[in-house]
Parts: sequence; structure tokens; C-alpha cells
Amino acid sequence: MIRVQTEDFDFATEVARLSDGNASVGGVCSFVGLVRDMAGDEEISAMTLEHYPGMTEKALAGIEAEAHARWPLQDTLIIHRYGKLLPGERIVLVAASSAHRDAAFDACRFLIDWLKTKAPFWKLEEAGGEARWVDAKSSDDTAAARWGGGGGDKAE
Amino acid sequence: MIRVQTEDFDFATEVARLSDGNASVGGVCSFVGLVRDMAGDEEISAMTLEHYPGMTEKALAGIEAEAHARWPLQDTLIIHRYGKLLPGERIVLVAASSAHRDAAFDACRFLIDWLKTKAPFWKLEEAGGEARWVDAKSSDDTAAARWGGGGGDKAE
Amino acid sequence: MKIIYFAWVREKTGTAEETFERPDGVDDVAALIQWLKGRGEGYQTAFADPAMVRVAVNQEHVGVDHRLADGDEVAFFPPVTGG
Amino acid sequence: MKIIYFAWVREKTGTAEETFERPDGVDDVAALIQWLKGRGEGYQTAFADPAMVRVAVNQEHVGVDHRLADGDEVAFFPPVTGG
Repeated sequence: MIRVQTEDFDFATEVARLSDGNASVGGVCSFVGLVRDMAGDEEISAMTLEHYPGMTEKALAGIEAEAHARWPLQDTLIIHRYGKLLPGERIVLVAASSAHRDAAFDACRFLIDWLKTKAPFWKLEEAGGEARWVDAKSSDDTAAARWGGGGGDKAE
Repeated sequence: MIRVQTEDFDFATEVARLSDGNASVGGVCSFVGLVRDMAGDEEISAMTLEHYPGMTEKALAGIEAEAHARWPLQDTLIIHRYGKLLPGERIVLVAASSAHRDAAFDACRFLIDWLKTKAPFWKLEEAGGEARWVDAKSSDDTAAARWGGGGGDKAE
Repeated sequence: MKIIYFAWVREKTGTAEETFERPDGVDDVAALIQWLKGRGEGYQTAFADPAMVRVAVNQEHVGVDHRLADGDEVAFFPPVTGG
Repeated sequence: MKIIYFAWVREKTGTAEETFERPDGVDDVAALIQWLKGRGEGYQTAFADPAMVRVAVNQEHVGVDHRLADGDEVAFFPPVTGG
């Protein structure tokens, strides 16, 4: 399941859905990304996420489908917020459930790694009264590349 | 933080503690292990976890300390239940929070991998009216070995 | 065709979205970028370093050699930074 | 010394916990296992395949060559299966 929304989500309810009523699930791995209060040595007052409606949903559904093609999963979940967020607020939740923990861990990490280089979101950071677009990190390209099969938002 | 208990835990509350009031946390990775309803092609009716009071807490505290020595973490959590559990019930929760997701993922997986070979818990499975002790899996030894530094419950 | 701009590419072009007939000779993304740069200083600044701009056609990531068809939805944006 | 048994090791020895003075010559874990096997059939069955039994002394995993001291807490158990 994927969701793109401005509102916050209920972490426990969302993650519970990946195993509720399905006792063939042996493990659920989840990751929550939060707005940090610092960027380098500068204090962040807010973060605004812009996205590309339509393409975002397509990209996330594609990433989810790829995870299911690669691992024996019971279920997966991607929730990504957009709009203005404050430090400490949740940005994203990814989760995967499987009979075995290795698949759950690998798939969960794959979801966030691919999302970070393929899903059309952009962060605008506010610090010291100024707003600036966050630069993409080469470490995210490296993280995505370890899964093979597709060069992120660069030409494929 | 570590806890060894018979009662269930509130997943959201426990995981939220790893980032609440600390906006330097960029990501929280968590893993929940559940009792599955099948072992091979046999239906499981219940699972009883025995442990070694005293040593369990020491072992878990040692695993947690090792995670903090290896990664820049804000916080970690291990909750492990014992006693009689039914299929679908939670057995264990491990979680790690960090400024960056790679440390959170690695540490979370390390916690469960080491726990599975070092913490003194034993599973008694009930299936078809019989109870039998679950055999240790060599895949768990392999998973723990990838982190180096200690051969599980075998002589070190 | 419909052209959409996001993040700082939108701010530099000063345009969020525009629709026009595909100009003669604009057969691929590279040609479209060249053509857009002729539209004014904002566009020139936005596309000054082509390595910094990503492209999606009909909501799929593509390279600058991607062939364009009438009615395509083309989006230009910086490298993504979600998650 | 205090000896504790867990899981099927406990079931086979028929003993959860016992306390006695360290016998003469029982200087390490291997010697203790040998001595315990002399205590009856249940113990012999429990320690029949030493590779299947793990040991902790004073709540730390050790090998069978670990030296024993008076007052040690020694635990025998199968490979762990938690998580």
C-alpha cells in the first residue's frame, strides 16, 4: 500500500496492518524518517516538501512492486508526507512484513533507498530566516546503487 | 533500554521513545518478531519461551552496548517476552534511532542477529498435541557472523 | 505538450506549468531544453548546468536523448530529495 | 557451586538447579560434565552429544576448557533460539 498525504499518520495502526490477522508473518521491519533540527551546524526551523502529484504515486507503486518481485513478502507500506513540516515531525514511513526477518529487513531498506533517489519529492529547508532547496546526497545514490537495477532519477 | 517481560508491549509508545523530544534523530528503524502459525508444514498451536533470568538481562545489555560502540546511535531498545504465546503474538521488539538511516538500519539488524545467537532464550513449540524444543538455525549463526566479533553461544 | 517545473527549476523559470504545441524540430528532450533556453533569462539560468536538471516524460524518468511525441507531459526538476 | 539446567537439558537431567561443593579434580567445565555424567542415566543422555550443549559460567558464555572456581554459577543449555 502507498499513501501520499499532508497529514501525519498513526505509526502503530499502520505497521500493525502488515501482520494483523496473518499469522504467517514472522517479522515486520519498519523505518520512520523525521525532520531533523540541524543541517550541518545550522538550526532548521521548518521543512517544506514539494512533490509531483501523479508521478509520485506511480514511482512509489513501482518501487513497492519491485520489492515484491525481489523478496517473498507478505505486505509492504510506504507513506510519504508533503507540505510544511517542523523538526521532530515524521516525513516518511516504510515497512515490510515477511515470514523471515532477512527479507523484511532487506525489503524495508530497499524501499527507502530507492524512494530517496526515484520518488519525485524535493525538500525546501528554512534556516536563519532563509529558505533553500536541499541538495541531493551522493550517499543516497550509492545506497540505491547497491540494490542494482536502475539509476534513480538519472537517465536509465 | 532493555526489558524482559511476559506481558505484551505498546509498539507505538515504545518506538516513539527513541525519538520523542530529540529532533536530532533523523530515522528510527524497528523490527518486531511474531509467533508464526506454521513450522514447516505443521500447524503451531502455541509457543512457550523459557529464559535464564539474570543472564538474559546481562546478555541483552551487552548486545545493546556493542551496538552503541559500533554506530553513532541516539537510542536503542530491546524488549523480549517469555512465557506462553499464541500465533500472531509479538515475541520481540528491537529498534535503533540515529541521525542517519544507515546506522539505524545496521544497528537494528545487528541487535536482532546477535540476540538470536547470544541471548539465553529457548522456544518450546506445541503442534499436534506435542511439545518440542525448537532447534537452533545455522542461518542465525551465519547472520550473526556477518557482524564479526563473537561466536554467539558457542565458546568464544 | 505540457511542461511542468518543480523546486528550484520552477523558481528559476518563473513558471510552474505551461502548455504549447511541440515546436518544429524539437524531437527529443535535449532539443526541447535548447528551445526553452531561447525563451528568456530565467530559462537560461534554470538550464545553465544540464547535469543538475532531471527529466520525466509522461511521469517516467528519462534521459535527454528521449524522443518526444505530441501531447507528452514533460517535467523538469532537480535531483530528488525525499524520504 | 550452583548448577542450572535449561530447556531439554533440564528435562533430560530431571533437574532445574542444584548446589554442591566443587568435587576434587573438577577444575574445568569438561571435567564437570564428565563428573555429572556419573550421576545417572538422565545426565548421560543430556550430555551424550557435548556439541549440542552450551555452557555459561557466572552468566557468560564459555567453552568447555573454562576453569572453574568454588562458588561459580554454571548453566547448561541447548543452543539459544530466542528472537
